[in-house]
Amino acid sequence: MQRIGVFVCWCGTNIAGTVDVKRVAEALKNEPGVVYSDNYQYMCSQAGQDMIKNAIHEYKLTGVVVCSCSPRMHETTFRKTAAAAGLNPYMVEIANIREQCSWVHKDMEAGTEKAIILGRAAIAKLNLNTPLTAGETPVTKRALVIGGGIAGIQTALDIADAGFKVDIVEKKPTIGGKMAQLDKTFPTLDCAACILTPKMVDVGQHENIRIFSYSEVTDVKGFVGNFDVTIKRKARFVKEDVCTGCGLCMEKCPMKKVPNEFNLGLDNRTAIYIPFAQAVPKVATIDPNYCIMKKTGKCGLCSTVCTVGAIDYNQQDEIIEEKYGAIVVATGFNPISMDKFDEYAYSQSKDVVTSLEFERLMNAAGPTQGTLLRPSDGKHPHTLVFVQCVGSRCEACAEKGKEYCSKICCMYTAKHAMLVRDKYPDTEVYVFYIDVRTPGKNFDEFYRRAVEEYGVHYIKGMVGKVAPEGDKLMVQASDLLDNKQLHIAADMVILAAAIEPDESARSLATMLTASMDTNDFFTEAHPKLRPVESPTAGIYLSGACQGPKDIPDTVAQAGAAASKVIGLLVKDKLTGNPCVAESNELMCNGCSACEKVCPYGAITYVDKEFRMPDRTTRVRRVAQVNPAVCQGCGACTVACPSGAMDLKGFATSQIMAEVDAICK
Amino acid sequence: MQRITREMLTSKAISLLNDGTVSAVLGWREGEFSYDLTPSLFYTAEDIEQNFVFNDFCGANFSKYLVTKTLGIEGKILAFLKPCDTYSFNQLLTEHRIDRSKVYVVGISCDGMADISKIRAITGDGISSISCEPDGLKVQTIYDDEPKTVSYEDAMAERCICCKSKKHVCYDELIGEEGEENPDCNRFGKVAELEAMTPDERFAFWRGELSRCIRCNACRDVCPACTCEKCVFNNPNSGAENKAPATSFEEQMFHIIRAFHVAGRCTDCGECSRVCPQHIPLHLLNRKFIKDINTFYGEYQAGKEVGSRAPLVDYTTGDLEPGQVFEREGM
Amino acid sequence: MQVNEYKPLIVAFCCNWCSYAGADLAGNNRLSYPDNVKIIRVPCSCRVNPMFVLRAFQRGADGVILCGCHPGDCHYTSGNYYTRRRMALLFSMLDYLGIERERTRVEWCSAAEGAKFAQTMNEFTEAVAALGENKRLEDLRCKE
Amino acid sequence: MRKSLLTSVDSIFSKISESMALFLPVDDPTGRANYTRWEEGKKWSEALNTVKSPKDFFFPQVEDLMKFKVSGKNIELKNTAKIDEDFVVFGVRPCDVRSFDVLDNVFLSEPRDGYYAARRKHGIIVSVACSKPSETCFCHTFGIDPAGEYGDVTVWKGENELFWKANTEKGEKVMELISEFTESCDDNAADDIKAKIEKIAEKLPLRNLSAENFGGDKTDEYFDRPEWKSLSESCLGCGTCTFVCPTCQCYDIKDFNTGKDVIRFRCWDSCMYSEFTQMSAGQPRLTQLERFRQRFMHKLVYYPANYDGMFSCVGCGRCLKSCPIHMNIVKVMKTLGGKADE
Repeated sequence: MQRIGVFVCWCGTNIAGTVDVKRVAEALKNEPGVVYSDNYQYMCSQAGQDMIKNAIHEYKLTGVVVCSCSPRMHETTFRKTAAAAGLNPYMVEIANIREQCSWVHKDMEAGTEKAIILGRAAIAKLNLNTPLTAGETPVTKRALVIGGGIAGIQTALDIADAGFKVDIVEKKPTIGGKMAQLDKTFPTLDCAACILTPKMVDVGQHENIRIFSYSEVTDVKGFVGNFDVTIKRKARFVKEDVCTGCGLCMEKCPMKKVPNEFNLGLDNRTAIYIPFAQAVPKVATIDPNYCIMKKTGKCGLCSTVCTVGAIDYNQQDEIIEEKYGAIVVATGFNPISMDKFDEYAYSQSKDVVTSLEFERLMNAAGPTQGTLLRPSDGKHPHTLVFVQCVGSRCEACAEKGKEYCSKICCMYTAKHAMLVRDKYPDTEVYVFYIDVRTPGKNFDEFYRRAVEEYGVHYIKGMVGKVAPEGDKLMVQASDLLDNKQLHIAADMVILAAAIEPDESARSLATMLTASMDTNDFFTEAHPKLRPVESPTAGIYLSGACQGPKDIPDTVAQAGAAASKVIGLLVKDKLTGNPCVAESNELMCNGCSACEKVCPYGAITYVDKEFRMPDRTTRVRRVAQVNPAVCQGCGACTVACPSGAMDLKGFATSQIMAEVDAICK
Repeated sequence: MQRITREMLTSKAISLLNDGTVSAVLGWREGEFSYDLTPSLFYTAEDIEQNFVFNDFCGANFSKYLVTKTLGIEGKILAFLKPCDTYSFNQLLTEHRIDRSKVYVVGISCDGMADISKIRAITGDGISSISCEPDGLKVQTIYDDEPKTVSYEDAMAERCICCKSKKHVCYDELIGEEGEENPDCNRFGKVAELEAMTPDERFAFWRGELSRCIRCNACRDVCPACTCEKCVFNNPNSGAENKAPATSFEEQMFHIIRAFHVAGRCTDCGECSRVCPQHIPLHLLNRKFIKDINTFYGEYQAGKEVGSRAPLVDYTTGDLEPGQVFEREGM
Repeated sequence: MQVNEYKPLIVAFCCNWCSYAGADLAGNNRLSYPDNVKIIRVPCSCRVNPMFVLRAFQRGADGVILCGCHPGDCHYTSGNYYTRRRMALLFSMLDYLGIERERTRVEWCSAAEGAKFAQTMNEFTEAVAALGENKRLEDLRCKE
Repeated sequence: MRKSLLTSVDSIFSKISESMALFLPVDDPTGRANYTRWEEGKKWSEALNTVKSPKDFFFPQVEDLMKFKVSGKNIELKNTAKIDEDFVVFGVRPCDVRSFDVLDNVFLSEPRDGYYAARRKHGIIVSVACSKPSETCFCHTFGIDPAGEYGDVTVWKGENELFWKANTEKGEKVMELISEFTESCDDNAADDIKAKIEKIAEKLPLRNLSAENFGGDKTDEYFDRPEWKSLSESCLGCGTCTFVCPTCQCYDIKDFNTGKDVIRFRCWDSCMYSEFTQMSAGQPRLTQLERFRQRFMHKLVYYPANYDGMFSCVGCGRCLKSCPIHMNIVKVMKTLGGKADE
């Protein structure tokens, strides 16, 4: 039997104004287990807390019920008070007689009655409380960053600078991601490469960072602080530690007609290649789909010219297993496919390009060395039409595009328009938009410069159709403000394609048991308060894998994710929330229902030997909850048909006791 | 009448026993009368030859026995499973309750089983023997000089009349012809009838039915989905335990919770209703859940595929709201 | 209009993160609802076992309402999706047994929706009051 | 002996129920009979017997014994059982009447069960001879005559008439109550019916089942018999047999906290349950084999050992009809007893 102390708070007149606190304290004195009951003006004050502490000592209390404001307000306070007096902090229950009683009821009699009932329910629950202690688990002091774009780079650098080991897994041969493909960046118009490549070098040279490029995560087990990750390092047929990146092999490679993915297929590369000059690691990779040696067994030119002997045609995929304490997802985004947007003639004309392709066309390191030339005939374009929201904000056309706003298009289009007008004043530039969205520091100013200083024609309206006609693209559009139809003979049309999460994200999310929204963006633990954490403990989100973002936001979030990771890795041990699920193995059927509903992957199964009542032994499959991973939602407790699964702190018996007490 | 004969099964069982494929056979043992067969394990060919029976009264679902019977035995158990039994068997595999490698499943085609109480209602009490003849069941009672013929149609158990499938979803070997699924079985007809009643009528109907419950637990203990190590109704700490339906509330609670616990897992084998000594149509509770699941979340048949995700441990973001349950039905 | 003297007992299960906080907000804003509504705090609506709902009726509740985060906003990402299925089926079953469907309800209420919380409780109490005492799911032993 | 017209039976029921509660077998919509309180419109069932046995009248499935009222830190005790009115149970078959003797031995010997005793005192039993026994009947195995005189009043049902005979003082009172519907007749008036019953009983398939190889001194002979294994192997442990059995007398006493007070009640229990007689150290019978054996050893050996050789089975056949897997006392007796003959 518990020895319970009840403390009824007046909260000045907040409670005492509608609830006869003395009567409540008096009534609760007779409840089972109660040995002490009193009231006080402000229980949360120092004097109030001292009153609790003294009573704990004097009456040898095993539990405390505080009838006061919401537990969301002062539960922690009173738990600390109890702990300070030597009581287990989870032997405290709060009856919410302010927010859910005195403040919503006006009648003193009714309020007092209800307060007594709420107090009774808290006492009934507390009678079944048991002291809870949070479990501890050790932390592996190494982080894994999945994705080597600007998000992954920034996160890795920040973690590494704090003194922790970081591994980056990048599926491409080099880190750098989308930002490496960009020309200039808004709203400052500094060169993307100039600000990115030094960071790439930093990553490559950082003593705490390892880069697994051309690699993929294939399996993740474990939980926060203790992940076991399997990484596949795909064979690049070049010894990474031997290759000097001299590029001689690329010069000699006879297979020169491979679409260059770095330039989005706007030009070609060789079968052995380094994606771009500043690649990190600067190591060649053989594309086995095109390499003549790999396909026919006859060639071997690169091997012949390589002075250091780095070529290894027989290289195999390598599987490595590593332990990590935290995992950061930074898998980024891709523009959506334009296949379903045939009204813009993307597949019919080379001169209809996506914005990312346009970046490459404007880039000094791009296929045209930075001179804006039409892909179809290499001529200088005079009239350019930018179409905004291609596949973004498609409420009615969800099967075609995305319902969300891709966020970055308004600004990069302003940038493109401005750059074109700046470099080629003889051009006419039209931008068709639904809205121009410019929230961000210096964003609106930037957009206004495009309109006011650079004379870009911004037209509110959507492009209905683009039709190639001769060497022109006939653009049919509506001007909503002037309420008229426009027909523009353009030389180039640039589509601001919506962006979507990388296709690898979905399978990765499954491995990580991290949740995703319907668009395959990773879900944050809380949209406002925990924006860089996944609901799955130990998994953090960096960059556009969580939602569309520009570079400043990405870098900011990357740093935030890093700081969360550092906050985790700096701990030697993790202390969990003790209100976690617990499986009674004697009652568990091993049916997997709990495992299926657990959003955190906290439940695993083991085969365990049991001594049966009839003295035989039997091996049974039983569920085990990892208290370090469980967040205590209780979904499993209801899924479990036998009731083997229960939730500490919110046990079935406790909730039923509350129900009984309330319905008395 | 079953197209499968006793001899087909005994010869298969004996050959599998003799060649060591299996070490025991789960079959039906002869009873006092023609209809009171008992599920039983056979270990020898001799026992099978003497006591193994197969006729129109082999309704018992063997799947559940395999949970425990496979434990204390070396080698495999041969189980003769009717199509409906294989659904239960699969569901138990999904829930990791049976080690598949311990069972040799011989699927047997089924032409629908007879219900002795339906026969008794036709012939009267005092049945001394029943023989399964091609033109019907010949029932001899102590009150008649000549046997009465009851057609298979009239004798067929309710659950078999609206059999959902004659197709096995699992077997190592098949005896007899494989049948087809029967999507037009109208097994939800009675549920729909009840749904169409007014709440008062429904309440009166169920009060009449459930008030007969003697809480003998036969429905639970025969149910192949109820294989909990410890049932909540036996567990004093569960808050639901009781040994008797002390009040009408407890009658309701027992049956609601029982049906809820098997919701999405119930294969609709109908054993609960078969064994109820008070003939409470318990399957109508389970079928209500199955029907609702099909309507709300898309067709789902528990046991059809091993490893399928039961509807109650699954969700979609666009699921209907509890408040829409009645709007949607146009109720 | 004649106010119904009869005061139904309403048990409200509220999830800690949204609805309980919404109820707190109703309090902060002094938005009143009937005192016969008694709230039980659960970590997530998915903690509510159908047995709790039946238990409340057994012990004398006249109406039971579950409140959780809006679908998609669950603190535990998916808890309320399971609640939604479980309760849809349970409520449908209760209705099938002839128990008044107005006695049970699920309402999503965020931490910001104090007004909605109070309004929901007012409406629900009124709906249950109109039905009168719970007779079909009562346990006579628990009545005085 | 007195006789009445079959057509006047409802009037007789009406007359009885004017002065006391009358219970009799009534068909439910599924055609199964259960004891039901008679009221206008209820029809006496044609069925041989009820699903639930009439032991419910004297040893109810659930029975409140007392209440504790907790107020503050005081506990107040209240007796809730109120058994002070006579009632009539009509239509009890001879086997079921014998079952009351079985229960009397247990409940009326010291320590005497006051609740049971009070009900027995107030209950008046009208037995009806079995004109249409079922193949599952084997009452003769235990020396019961389906046409014999049992209970406070015995009734034989003819084609158009009922023949009544009071056997006790309580029975006389009932006969007096309905005298306006009955008329005196020859004491042999029902002999034809009795002979007919005897003739049909001879044809019963279980007619030759004998219990002579069982009895109080047979513990050693049967306890360790290997056949228990195969007999019990498919038992589901559901307890249906015990709950339909007219002689099973095991119960559990439990407390139910209503929130306002605590009700102490007793309810039937079943030796087939794994939780039966569970104690802090566990349960005495750990396997279903042991539990299964207990039930039949009790009926055929232990009970006779305690009560002068009387068996605690009356051959009503309910378990034969309701066992989900058709395992029953007949199969047990034949399997075990048959061997003892050899």
